[in-house]
Amino acid sequence: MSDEEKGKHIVERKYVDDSRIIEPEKLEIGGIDVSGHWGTLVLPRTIEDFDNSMLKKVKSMPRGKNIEKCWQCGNCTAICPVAHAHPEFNPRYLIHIVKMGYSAEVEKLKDTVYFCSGCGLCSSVCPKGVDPQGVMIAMSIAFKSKKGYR
Amino acid sequence: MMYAIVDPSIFLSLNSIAILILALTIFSVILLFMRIRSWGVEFTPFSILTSTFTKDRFSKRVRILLNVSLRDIFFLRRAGAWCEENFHMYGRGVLMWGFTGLLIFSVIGYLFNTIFGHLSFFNPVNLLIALSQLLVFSGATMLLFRRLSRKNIRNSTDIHTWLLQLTFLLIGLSGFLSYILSLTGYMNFSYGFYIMYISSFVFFLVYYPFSELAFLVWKGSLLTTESLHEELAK
Amino acid sequence: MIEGNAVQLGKDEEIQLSKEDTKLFERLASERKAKLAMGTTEDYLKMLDKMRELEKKGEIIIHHVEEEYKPVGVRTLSGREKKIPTVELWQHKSCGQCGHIPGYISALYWIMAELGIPFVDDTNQTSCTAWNYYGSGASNSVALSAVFLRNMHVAWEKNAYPLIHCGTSYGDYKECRYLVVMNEDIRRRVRSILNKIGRDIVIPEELVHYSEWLHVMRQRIAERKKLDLSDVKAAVHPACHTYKLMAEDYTYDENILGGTRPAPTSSIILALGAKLVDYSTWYDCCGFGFRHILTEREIARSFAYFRKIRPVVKETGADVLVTHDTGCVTTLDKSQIVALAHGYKETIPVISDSQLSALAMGAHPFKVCQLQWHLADWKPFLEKMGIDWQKAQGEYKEYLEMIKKGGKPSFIRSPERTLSPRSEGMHDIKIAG
Amino acid sequence: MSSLPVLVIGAGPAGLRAATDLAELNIPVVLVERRKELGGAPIRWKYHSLAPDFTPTEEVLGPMIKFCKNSSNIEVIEEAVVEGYGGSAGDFSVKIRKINGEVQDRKVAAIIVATGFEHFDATVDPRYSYGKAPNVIGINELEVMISEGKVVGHDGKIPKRVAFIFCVGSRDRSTNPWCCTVCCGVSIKQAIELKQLLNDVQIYMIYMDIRTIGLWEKLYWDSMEKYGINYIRGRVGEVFYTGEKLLVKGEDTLVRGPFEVLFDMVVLAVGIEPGEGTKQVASALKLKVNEFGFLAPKIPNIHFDSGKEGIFLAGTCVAPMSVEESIAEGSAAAMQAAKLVSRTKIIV
Repeated sequence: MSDEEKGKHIVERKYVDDSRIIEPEKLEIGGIDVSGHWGTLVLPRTIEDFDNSMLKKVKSMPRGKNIEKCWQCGNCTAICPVAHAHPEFNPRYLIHIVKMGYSAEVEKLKDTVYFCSGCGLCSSVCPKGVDPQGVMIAMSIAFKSKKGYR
Repeated sequence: MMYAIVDPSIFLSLNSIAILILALTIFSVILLFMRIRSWGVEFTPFSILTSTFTKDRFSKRVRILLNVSLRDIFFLRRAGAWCEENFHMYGRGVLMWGFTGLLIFSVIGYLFNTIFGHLSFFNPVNLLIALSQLLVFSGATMLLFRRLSRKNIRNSTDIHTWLLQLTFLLIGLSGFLSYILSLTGYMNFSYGFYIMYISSFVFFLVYYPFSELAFLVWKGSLLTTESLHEELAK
Repeated sequence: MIEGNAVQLGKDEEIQLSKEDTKLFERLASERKAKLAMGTTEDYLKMLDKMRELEKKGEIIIHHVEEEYKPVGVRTLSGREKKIPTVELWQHKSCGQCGHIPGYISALYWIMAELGIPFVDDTNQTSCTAWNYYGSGASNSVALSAVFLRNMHVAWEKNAYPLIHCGTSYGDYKECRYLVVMNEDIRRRVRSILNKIGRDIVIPEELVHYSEWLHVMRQRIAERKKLDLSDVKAAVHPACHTYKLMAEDYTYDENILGGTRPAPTSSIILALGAKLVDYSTWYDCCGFGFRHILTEREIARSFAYFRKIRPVVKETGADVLVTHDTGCVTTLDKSQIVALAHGYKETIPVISDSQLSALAMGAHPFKVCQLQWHLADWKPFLEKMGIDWQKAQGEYKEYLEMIKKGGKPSFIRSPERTLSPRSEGMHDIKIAG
Repeated sequence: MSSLPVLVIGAGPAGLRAATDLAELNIPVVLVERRKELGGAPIRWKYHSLAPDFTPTEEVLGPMIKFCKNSSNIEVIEEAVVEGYGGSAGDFSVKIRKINGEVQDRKVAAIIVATGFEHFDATVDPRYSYGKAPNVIGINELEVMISEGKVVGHDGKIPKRVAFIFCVGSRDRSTNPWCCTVCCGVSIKQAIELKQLLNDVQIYMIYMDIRTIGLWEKLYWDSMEKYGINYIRGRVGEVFYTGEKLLVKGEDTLVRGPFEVLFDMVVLAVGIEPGEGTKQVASALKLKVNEFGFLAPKIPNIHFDSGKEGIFLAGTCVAPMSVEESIAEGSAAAMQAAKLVSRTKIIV
């Protein structure tokens, strides 16, 4: 079932992430067909764990080692020319979710890391020497890594 | 004679250079492959070949691939679109165009040379090679100038970035100078720069799998493959 | 905060309490204060004072918890003592109760009959109309208050003390009482409505939820216990509308979970000798009270399962989830089914505290507690309590057959009342004018 | 030397410094301490080391304590409180009552009040389950554990995942509205020590703002860069004991998402409150108290000036502050007292 079709009976559908709705094509309870919205479930959005496996992977990359210095000031996003055009690409946020290990959020946003044009402005303004540009490289490799993160 | 003429063909014929470069290119491709594999990722730039050369809708695949790579990369739609200054974007563009030209025309030049004998200096192929070298030189200069002129960017630059850009600069500069000097008759200087040109190119081939360029090649091919799949899905 | 026995409420206000009360007051108030950041205890106590003032002026009648109702004192969150009447109760039923979980009310009546407590099961009761809470649109305050006072007046003229079964009615009435007492305009408009049906403003001194009644009766119920519950692990879901609307007025007890959770229901489980378990989402709604039960069933159902059922089962491994409101039992029970069909494994029977007490006292699981209405699997739970459900099911089938053949169904009847209805308050339900 | 002594109330960092300085100026001192031991909060709660440089507490307070005990200019009265006073600057008479009931009247020239603070009692705030759930401890308790070199849970297990919750009992309208200034730095210092002690522990700092003022900032940077300590911006709504672990319910405001994560240990950065001693001395000396319960200086920017001639204030009884600031304030108050003593001598 496509994402738009899922949970279309929920009145406030637009506030619910696609990934949180489970609505199988066919659902039966004791011989009674409850497919569609009768059988829809909406998963909670609570963060339940800090998974640091992704962070380890990023840190093992040559230019990703500085990720731990980040204190979330937002200078990188402020100056990033891509972020101004594409709000879904936010280097500060990517660094945070990888650092904390919010796996669902990483899963949702991991492809945005390829928006990075590699201009290096972020690294030039970072007050803590995180080298966000390098971290973005490390992340884009880590996200595709087979041993890393699923 | 005031200067000892060092004709490289004395110890290195054109053919042997070509063989050396070809061998090194293959070597460097293997290095690139190993380097990318060392990151632990599944995707390599060679995956682009496997996803293009399948029987299913082959011609459409090739068409999309050409379209995407030309538009997104060669004409800078994606590769340069979000550089915050035009200077930076064109620096990258000029370098890329020059380098691509250099590769293509060098191969053509070599083939012409082998088929038709030695080409004159004013042969259009040689001119195009020289122009490409000039472009590589200017592109690298632009990029280096940008990096050097701004203190914060200068301070946060990795040694590998310096090295890579410097290599490009050397390739462009030495190649172009070698050509100009041979026109004006300073053959020994020309030969000197020619050796420099070849050596820096050799260095480049061995070095680039370990530089940032490997990532750019990887990311570029990854994005191209993804756009290919996207277009196909439509 | 404390100067001797006086508790400072506002800038120039203080109330006198005994030393012990003062201590408890301060502790609870500070706990509450930290929980809600800005407590409303002050306003609540002011309202009670104002109520007595209005009575003195003759503006309203207060339905006092007289000695004849044999009251028992409990402590509310505000630290104040609340009188819970134990006999002669006017049963204020809940709208969804009879339709969804009839066992909840029949079990309560059965317990009262067993204990010899007279009660009035009046047909002359209206819905409190606070259903609107679930639609995110409480009806207008005058109408809500009028319905509240109308029901209270009926109880008063029957000379029985109202015992509210429904959490929503209970919460709504507490809020309406606050409005009627504190706002002269509402009072005036409500009175004109009530006068049209020949009634007047009668405000009960205490609004009492049936779970509070079970709380004070827990020792007497435990004495009558016929089953051993020591193997049973029970978790409690307190109903939001009972303890979050006018939170100051609900019962808390220092000896029950350190006074940090509402005391009723937890207390009855402890009194019956079962193991009480606590879980992390104890404060969360069952999923019913969101307006989603009306408009967003998918979300209500998911919330009930993922925020309540799953944590309870995973964290505690409880045998039963006990609660004290119609909506909660219904939602928690019925919402498990879809999740089970999806392949989730966690499931737990959900019953009301009255059903649990009645079962422990030896009530019939089907004739009285009507467990056949419950969807989640209650068989393992009954087995753990030592009830032979197969035998009981057989008996129930026979009973049904008997009725089908024209036999007489059995009813739960109230023991004889000792109080007679108020003569001066008798009105015909005729709309005057 | 015939001048009257100076009375110093409280033998914490500020009081000890004031007494030491005065004694070194050859001014006699009466040092009154409510407890049995000298040293105040750092000794009472067995602080292992002091922020920002991990200086052992002993190194900072040891010399002062030793000096005060041995100096012939200082008379130490332990387990005693000041109950009342009369007279005026230069010629006060004070009543000192010992715990055993013994009362002595003394003449003093000046009074320095350095009665210090208490840690916030987290049982007041039920959100954090302090006192109810095991393994929920205050920074003061953790400090003791670190001093003993053994950080374990109630069951003797070494914690694997520890949360520090900042601003407990501070910057919060329902408890204490002020900022305690030092808890951020102290918590971070402890987190680093914990990391050094238990190598593979994961530490999460749940904060609303990090206020590592001045040079303490280094602690904050080091904790991230050298020790990999994680920072979550947000507040905690509830700590729930599952019978095994502590479920911390909070929000990460940077991702705008609620989290419910299990921890082995929760450390509350309990704030600074004006202690019992401060309350007692305020009523005994009839000092002005500000809206927060701290002693109010005449001008908020000049801490030592109590507004009463001859009575000087120093340390955390005036406002929350670090040990280094307390020591400086002790010196400052001593200087004021010395000025007064020398002036009265000339007049006499």
